Amino acid sequence: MADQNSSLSHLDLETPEKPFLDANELVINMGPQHPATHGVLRVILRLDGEKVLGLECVIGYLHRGVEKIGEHRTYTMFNPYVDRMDYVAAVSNGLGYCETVEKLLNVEAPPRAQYVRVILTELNRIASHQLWLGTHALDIGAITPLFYTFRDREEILKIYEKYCGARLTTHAFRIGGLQYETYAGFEKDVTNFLDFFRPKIDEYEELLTTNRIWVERTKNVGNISAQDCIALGVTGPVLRASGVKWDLRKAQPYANYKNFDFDIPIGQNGDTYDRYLVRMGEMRQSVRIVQQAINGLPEGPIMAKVPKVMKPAVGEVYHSIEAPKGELGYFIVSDGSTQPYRVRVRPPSFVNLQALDVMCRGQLVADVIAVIGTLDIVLGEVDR
Amino acid sequence: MQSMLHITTLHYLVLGAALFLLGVIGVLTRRNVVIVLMSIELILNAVNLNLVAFSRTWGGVHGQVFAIFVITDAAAEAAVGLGILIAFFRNKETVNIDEVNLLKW
Amino acid sequence: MAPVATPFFFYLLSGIMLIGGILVITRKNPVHSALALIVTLLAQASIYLMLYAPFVAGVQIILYAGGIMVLFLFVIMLVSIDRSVKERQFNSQWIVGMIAATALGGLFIAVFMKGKNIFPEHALPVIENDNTQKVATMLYGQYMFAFEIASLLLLVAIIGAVVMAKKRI
Amino acid sequence: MGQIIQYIQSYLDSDLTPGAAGNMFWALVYIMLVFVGLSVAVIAMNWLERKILAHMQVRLGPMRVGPHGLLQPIADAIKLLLKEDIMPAEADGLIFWVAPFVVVLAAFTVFVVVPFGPTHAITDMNIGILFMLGVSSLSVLGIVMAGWASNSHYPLIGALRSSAQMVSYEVAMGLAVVSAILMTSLNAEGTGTLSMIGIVQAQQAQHEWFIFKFFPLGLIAFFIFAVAMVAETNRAPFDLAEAESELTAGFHTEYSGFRWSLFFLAEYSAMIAVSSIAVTLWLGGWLRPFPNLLSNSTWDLVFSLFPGITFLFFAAICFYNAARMPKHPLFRIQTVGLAGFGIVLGLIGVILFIPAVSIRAQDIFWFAAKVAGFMYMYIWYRGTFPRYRFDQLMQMGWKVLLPMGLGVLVLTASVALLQEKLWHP
Repeated sequence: MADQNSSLSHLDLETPEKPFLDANELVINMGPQHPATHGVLRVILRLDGEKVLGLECVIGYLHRGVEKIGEHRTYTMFNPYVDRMDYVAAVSNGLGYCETVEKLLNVEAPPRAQYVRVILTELNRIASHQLWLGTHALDIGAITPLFYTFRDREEILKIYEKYCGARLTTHAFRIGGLQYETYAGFEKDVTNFLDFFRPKIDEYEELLTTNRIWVERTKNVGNISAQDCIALGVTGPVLRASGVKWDLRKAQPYANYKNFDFDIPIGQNGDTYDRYLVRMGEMRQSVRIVQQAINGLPEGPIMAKVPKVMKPAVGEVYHSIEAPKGELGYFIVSDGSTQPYRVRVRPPSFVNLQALDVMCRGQLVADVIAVIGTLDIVLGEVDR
Repeated sequence: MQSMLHITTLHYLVLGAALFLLGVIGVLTRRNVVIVLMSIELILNAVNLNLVAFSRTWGGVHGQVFAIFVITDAAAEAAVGLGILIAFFRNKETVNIDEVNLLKW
Repeated sequence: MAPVATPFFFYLLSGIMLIGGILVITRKNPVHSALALIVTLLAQASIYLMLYAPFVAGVQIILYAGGIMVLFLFVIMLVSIDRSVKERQFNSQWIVGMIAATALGGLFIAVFMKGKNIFPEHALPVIENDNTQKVATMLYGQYMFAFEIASLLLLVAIIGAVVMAKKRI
Repeated sequence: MGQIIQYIQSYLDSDLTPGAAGNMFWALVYIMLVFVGLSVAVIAMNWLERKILAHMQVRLGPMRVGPHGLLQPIADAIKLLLKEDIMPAEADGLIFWVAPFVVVLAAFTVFVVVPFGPTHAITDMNIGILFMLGVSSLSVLGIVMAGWASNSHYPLIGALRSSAQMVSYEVAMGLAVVSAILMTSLNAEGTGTLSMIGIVQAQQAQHEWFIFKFFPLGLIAFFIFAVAMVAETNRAPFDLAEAESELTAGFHTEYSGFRWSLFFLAEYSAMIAVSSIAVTLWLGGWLRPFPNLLSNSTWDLVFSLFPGITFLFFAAICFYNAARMPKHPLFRIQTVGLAGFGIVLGLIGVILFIPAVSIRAQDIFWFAAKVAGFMYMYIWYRGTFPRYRFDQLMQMGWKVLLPMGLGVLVLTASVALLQEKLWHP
């Protein structure tokens, strides 16, 4: 039931005075220990029977003070910490951080490093979407896709392991480029994976896209309009599924993305089914990008000239990239010392989670599960 | 003793009468509407028992057919009674039959 | 399938029924009452079997124990019973009620004493195997009109229950 | 010894079920046999479900306890029995304690009338199918009791959901059953039957399984029943009551250890029970396939070999896998165990080839084989389908299956009347 904290909430989520039937209102606490809240999200639901009247997210159960830690580490030392935010898309986090500091230092990574970054980041996007697909389907009750996606995600993790030794929190990039040259056979491994993976997307789609129950469970569930998305600052596949063609890789190209030819899949209705289709489309586009990058992988150095002790000039910088979950931005203030004065992260999951209330009002309890799944949140990133 | 061991129609009738009395006591003395409704079910069941026992005595199935009708009635009665109960509870927030003292609210 | 050990089972089942009935009208918690009533109904279904009325027994189990009592339990769960359990359970005219019931009981005893000889000593033999067919013939033949009226009654009850229980129509 | 065999044979060759014959001793033996068989079936089902589901999901499933995880169900049972039996402090003790037993009793009692063969049933009730439907509907009470007595939100919602679901789908189920019962009355006397054995005998007499009767009416009725029976047993894709991602575990959230295992036992035996109803009503119960097409005595002989061949096939699988076991001393016990299991299965298979045995066992074999087919469907559904939402589930029950059931019932009755009046005046 609602506790003292929730009396602060705008929803007035106290235990209803009247018992169950007369008011027909029920306040239910979902999480933090709940199988479908993707970690330690706590949702307080106010229900009319099974209909959701409103909900309130209680977050912070996984707060580790990543931003504060950043103020006490040098720029290089802070790099591995960002991997721990969105741990299913650690490479994207690293890319965002490295690019931001590079912007602060006014250096640019050499082309080969850029290409390898694109390959690893897009592979990471695929891995993140696979994990999302598996868990989302599991929430809706289809247990089999989870195992299929994990089987295929394993291949990506193997490439990471071969490249940098770690599978999940990779710390793959360094400020100014890459620490490691690609291993022998990297291109072959990636190409093999792409050939292996293309039919697998069709396999996932075969399991779900035309499945009657899946369509019934996801069509017109958790609708959100483009206006609401923009007003709430929602980004990523959720925004694109509402029909807004906004992708930072196209809108403000970073890391060589302007050299690649790819489409931005968008939806129309902004419902759970469209978000599913958009993410499936993004996986196909990622495969295209990786294929182009691997074909055009240039030779050359992998590290720009970066001072051993980084002391960026006094100033501030904001840089954002298109992470698998949306716009991942870093705002770093430098006071000229070796440590940032302030690091602020704009995590896509945190901002997207704000839309949960809008998307769930008037829907049923079972839809809340579907919507939490479709938002693709990672609590490590929400709480930081 | 012999009459105890030889089960006749009268045995069933006495059982039915006892159940009927229990139901009547429940209806007349309890305050909780749900239990009053259940007591009515007891009364209907006592009647059913008699009907089936008579049907056994005279070797026909008329009594059984009537028992089925009574069960139908009981279903209708339970549905309507519980519907009224829910409406009542929603307005008065109680299930006490003493407080049903208005014909309209 | 002839009933075996009739007296034993009769007394066992009637004991269960009476105890169940007493529990129904004395328990504070309506859920306990409902469960006692279910036990009573199931025992009564067994007594129907002893009376060569298997179809009625089946209907009793499906409709009463499986249908009506689930409805009761459902409603008890919906209305909050916390308060009513703590309150006084018997109403103020319980003495009058008991007296009336006793009088009724006396009437029953008098009637039974007077009329117990009109029943035949032994029940007529019946063939159990075509019981269902016989009930069906009767229900859809002689009592067709009553059957239709019963179905109409059910329809009215459904509509009435929905109208009354619905919050906003 | 000879006398004992003769004595047993006199029972085996009786043309009445023990209940109908009033033979208490033999009825008790049957009850024990059904109980043991059911327990073995539930254990086997547990293992099979995990293995089959695992292979559908590109994983191996239990592999550690015993060869290919064969002993896993037993290990699980021991674990469950040793677990602490927790009761929530605010729970209603008596009802919390009784609820699992109600569910188990309801699930097991229905097997009293399940006909495994023309005489292989505990008893043959005049109202067999009515009894089965009625008693299996009693398990709702246990579920409601469990959910209410736990005194907690998730179990209560789970109980409300599952009772609403079971009561709703019972209607569609009943209509489908009625249309099958209607088909039993298409004989010279024009009288149908509710007895389970009578229903199968009617299919035998009409030389047609009811699933193919009045094609496609029988098929549609069967389909309605097949959907409703999944909903009735609270299995995927209708497992809302236990929807793990929504209600953690539904009505048995607060249960642990032994009592939880009772719910588990009840779920699986209820699955077997409703499958047996479907098999009896539409798939010809114990009758072997193709009774008309391949009907001469040679085919009778061929079909009587099936039970033995099946067991030999299982034995062959065991031997094949034993041969594939790693040749490492650590695996020796497992290899020997698997081979031993294969030998036992093979011996059963060989015994089933003896004509005297196979004649009596093939009824049971065909019945079990058909039920096993349904069990596989259950697992398949679980591996394939997402879960329905509650309103969709109710819509499906009331707006799709119920009208379909009514339509099939009316059509079946009309066709039967027409057949009687026009074609056989």
